[in-house]
Amino acid sequence: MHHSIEIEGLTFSYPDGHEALNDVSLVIKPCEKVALVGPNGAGKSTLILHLNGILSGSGSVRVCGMKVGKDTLGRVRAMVGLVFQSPDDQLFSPRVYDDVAYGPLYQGLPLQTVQERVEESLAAVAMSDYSQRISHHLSMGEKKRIAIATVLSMKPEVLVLDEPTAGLAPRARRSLINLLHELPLTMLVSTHDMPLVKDLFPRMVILDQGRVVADGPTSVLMEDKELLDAHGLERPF
Amino acid sequence: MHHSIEIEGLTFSYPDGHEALNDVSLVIKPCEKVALVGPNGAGKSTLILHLNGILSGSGSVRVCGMKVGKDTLGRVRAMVGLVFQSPDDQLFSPRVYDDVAYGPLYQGLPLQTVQERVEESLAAVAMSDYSQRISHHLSMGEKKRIAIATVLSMKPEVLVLDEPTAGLAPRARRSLINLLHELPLTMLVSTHDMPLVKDLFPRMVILDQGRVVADGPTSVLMEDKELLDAHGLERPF
Amino acid sequence: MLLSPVAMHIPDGFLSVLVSIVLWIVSIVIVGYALKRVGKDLGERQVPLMGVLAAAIFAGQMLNFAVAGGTSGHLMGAAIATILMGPWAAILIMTSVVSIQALIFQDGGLLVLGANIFNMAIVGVAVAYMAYRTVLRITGNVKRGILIGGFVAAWFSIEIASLSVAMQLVFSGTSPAKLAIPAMAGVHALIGIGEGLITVGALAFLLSARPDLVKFGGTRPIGGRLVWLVGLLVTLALVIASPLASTRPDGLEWVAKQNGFLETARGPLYRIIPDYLVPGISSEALATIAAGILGTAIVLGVSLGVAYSRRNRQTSGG
Amino acid sequence: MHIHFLDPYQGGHSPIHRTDARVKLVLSVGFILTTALIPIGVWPIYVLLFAMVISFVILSGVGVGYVLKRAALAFPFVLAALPLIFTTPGLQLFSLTLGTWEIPVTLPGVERFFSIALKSWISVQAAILLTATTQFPDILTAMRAVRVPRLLVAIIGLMWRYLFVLADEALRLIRARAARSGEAEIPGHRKGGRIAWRAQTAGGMAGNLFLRSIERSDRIYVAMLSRGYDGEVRSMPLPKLEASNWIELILGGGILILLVVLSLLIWE
Ligand SMILES: Nc1ncnc2c1ncn2[C@@H]1O[C@H](COP(=O)(O)OP(=O)(O)OP(=O)(O)O)[C@@H](O)[C@H]1O
Ligand SMILES: Nc1ncnc2c1ncn2[C@@H]1O[C@H](COP(=O)(O)OP(=O)(O)OP(=O)(O)O)[C@@H](O)[C@H]1O
Ligand SMILES: [Mg+2]
Ligand SMILES: [Mg+2]
Repeated sequence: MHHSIEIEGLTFSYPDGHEALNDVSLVIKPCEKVALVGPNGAGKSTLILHLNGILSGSGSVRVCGMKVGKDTLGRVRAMVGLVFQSPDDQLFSPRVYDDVAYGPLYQGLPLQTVQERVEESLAAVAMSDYSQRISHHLSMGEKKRIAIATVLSMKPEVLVLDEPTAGLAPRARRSLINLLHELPLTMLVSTHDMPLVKDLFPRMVILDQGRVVADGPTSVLMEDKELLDAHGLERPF
Repeated sequence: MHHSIEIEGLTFSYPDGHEALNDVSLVIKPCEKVALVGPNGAGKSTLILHLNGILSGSGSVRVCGMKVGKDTLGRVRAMVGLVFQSPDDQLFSPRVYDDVAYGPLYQGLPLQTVQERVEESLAAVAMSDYSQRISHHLSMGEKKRIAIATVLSMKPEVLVLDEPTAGLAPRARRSLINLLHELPLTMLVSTHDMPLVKDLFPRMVILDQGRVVADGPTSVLMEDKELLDAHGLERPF
Repeated sequence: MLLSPVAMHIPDGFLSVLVSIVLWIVSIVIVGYALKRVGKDLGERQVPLMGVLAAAIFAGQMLNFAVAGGTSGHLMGAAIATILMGPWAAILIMTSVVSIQALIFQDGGLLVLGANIFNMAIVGVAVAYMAYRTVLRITGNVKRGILIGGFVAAWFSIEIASLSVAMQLVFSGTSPAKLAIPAMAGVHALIGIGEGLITVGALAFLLSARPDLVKFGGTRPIGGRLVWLVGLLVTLALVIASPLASTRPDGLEWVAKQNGFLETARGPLYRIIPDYLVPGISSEALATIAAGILGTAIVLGVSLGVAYSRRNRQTSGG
Repeated sequence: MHIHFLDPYQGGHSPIHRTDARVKLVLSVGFILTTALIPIGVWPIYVLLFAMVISFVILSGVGVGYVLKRAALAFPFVLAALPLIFTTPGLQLFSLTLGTWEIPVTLPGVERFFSIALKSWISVQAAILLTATTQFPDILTAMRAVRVPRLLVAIIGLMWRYLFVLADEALRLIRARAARSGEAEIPGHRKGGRIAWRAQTAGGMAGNLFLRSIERSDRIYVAMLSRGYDGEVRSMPLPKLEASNWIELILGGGILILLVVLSLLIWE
């Protein structure tokens, strides 16, 4: 299997003419965990939305060896699990179970399999008891976990997260980090949380104004105070 | 003037019976800057909402020497500037100007004065050029500053902020911290941002399950690893 | 009542069965058609957009402003939904709002839900659309026209919908025409002003923050002409019929007819179940006593059952 | 902030809670229909209906007090029927004198008014019992079972999900406004501003809420697309109704029909 992401010369402008990505190239190897950082408005979320074809610019995006395009959309979306910043936007069903079952159900899997998938993914995020709970009664940290379960149930090869730790209290944040650490998937995570980057990601990519301005080992880039400063970032301490 | 906050034996339950505050006592002296920390659901926001009478429990809350109650509500609200976590909730007018002018207009001040107040407070947060901008189109960091301006225009004696740095990119966060540092007001700030507490607040109060579990100099409490651990907190590094 | 600002949600028991069922049928047909229309216009977007906007209308109804003497102005939302989304989508949005209010908050009954959908989602939207289009036709698609149109649409939608409610109460024999109609019309003429002001405020906000959203000032939705016509006819019919109805000594002739209907239904029943089969029960006093005893027996039986099942659970639970 | 108080569901394990939502929905509506069909002034049947509701309330364990309190919320509408007391022609009981007016109170009027009020009160209790013992997602399933269009059910489901999120937002806006509605210590100033300005502010808050909702719906749409949504509404198939469910339905329906027949016999 190729659980990889290959982006080449990706350029994208929003309909209003704003250029959000400018000639971005990036290769992520199977099971690599990469952090995507940069100031507000750098284009991180825009880049992420290209990975499963919700946006499509010029240039090429290949996921698991497959070019993202009209005809591969269904398969690509099954392989890329996208977790959005706000779990309230991701959990749109009234009940946790329905939400986690949503992906498999739309893939047309048999009920038996759907059932198994739901159980497995809730177990993976340590939320097995929550399947009959009502989403809006959950705490933020619980919602984040369920949001991850909703994409795990699709058995993705690649996990993409947009600002997973925003708004979490320290303990909930720590438990989420541990969870991410244990999931054996290719991972691309956009974040403002520099300590998280340092703890969890061996490699980081800095995006600014739609361009990749740095890409390398976290331990090296984190020491480059000038680089960080120039792009509105800070060392964790 | 007494720009002080005196809370004594404050207990509060939500209508559904959930006890959110339990016998909280706290005195903040004029021009003191105090951080309020604790895990999610500790009761921080609930406490803050008592300071200008949006909620009212049993026990006594005195602000600037005045007991918060039905008859003093108007004056208390003019003296306490409350900035909520999400600036989107605070900025309900289309244009920055209208929002900053809301407080003074509600107080019935003459237009001339309103105008001056708006200019002064925008200047205080270094956003003088923004008065005709549409709030909705501003960046998060800009919105936060405007949110602070909306309460500064009421010339409060006491500034109360609920999680001011949440969701800010590192640079915007830094600039907000500098701003808070310079404002010469009594300040009570609820936050999960432990480095912020360390940088800005000489004194911190830990709340958990509706009770004050610790209150003292930040430098001392931050060293008490056991205490922090017991209440879901973490040292900044 | 707690959550809905406008006294327009009819509870169960206030409309006759006939009126309730006729309005259910009318509403089902129109909402079904709206579902088709919106499906064609919006495609996949419709579920999230309609659902979230319906929730927004509901939440928007919590926003109020102080008027005077402790009263306050509120939003009902049919007009703003119509102006933002066009009539067909607005019908779906308001239908969802009214349904949830009935299903969760008992704000409006279940049997009369068809009538409440008819009043708030169909009459409210059609009239708002008619009023808004008419104003825009006169002023042209300019900012001032949109604001004036918003006010007029909001006021008319409230006022005409309230007349519709009043007429239904009269037809059901629940309220005498000469009181119900002027009272509803009068109160809602005031409420409508609040609705109008707040709608204008919302439109002004959207016009400066995202003018592209206040869109159908320019482009006409498909089937708009039909809605406009329906809105006009409903308005005219209610405006003409209500004063006529309220000058009648009482609105009960219609009710008498419905009772006559029941009477004829009862005739054959009596023939099927001869008197001697239920001896004594034709006497009302006895019947009441019998019912009382039976009722008490039911309550007692159930309470015993509960106690029994509790004990069972406790023993099985340890 | 949590506005859980919006959610009327009262958790529990009573037989009523465990009954299939489809059965409960159909029987509740049937019960309300029955109540509506009972003619004016057939008091014995009203007593029976009331006894039935109260029995089920007790059985459900949600608390008679809770149900009565919520039922009172729907009461103001009774004002609409009040004039019947004075305007229905028939035997005059007595008359009220209001200044120069003589208002007759008639027996059929009183009878009519109390019938309507009582029927309404009984119906609302049935509806409260339904929502207090059934989680809303189950009511959605029941709606699908009675053939409400899937699309409408999907929209209503999504609305319910975001009701709480957006109501929280509205509540926060209201609090933010209250927090800045202060008075200066300057005598002679009229506080609060003009009505039109206050309305404009409230309108701004509403506009704000709509704008954010529309943008949120964009994000939800993207989230749905990412999980394979293609415009068609798909959902878990309905579980089969078991024999016991059918028995409950037939039994309940039978009793209701019996009540209607009985009432027509008693009614004079
Ligand atoms: N729908 C849109 N239409 C037009 N411009 C947009 C749209 N969405 C985003 N943009 C713009 O594109 C740029 C990149 O936005 P993006 O959301 O990808 O940034 P980001 O790196 O995710 O920022 P943040 O850290 O704040 O989430 C920004 O300048 C933004 O204003
Ligand atoms: N409107 C409400 N009704 C009932 N309970 C509530 C309400 N708002 C808050 N609570 C509960 O009160 C407790 C305190 O909540 P509060 O919002 O004050 O916590 P907090 O310390 O601000 O948490 P966070 O760090 O997550 O903002 C929590 O357990 C919460 O669930
Ligand atoms: Mg982003
Ligand atoms: Mg809080």
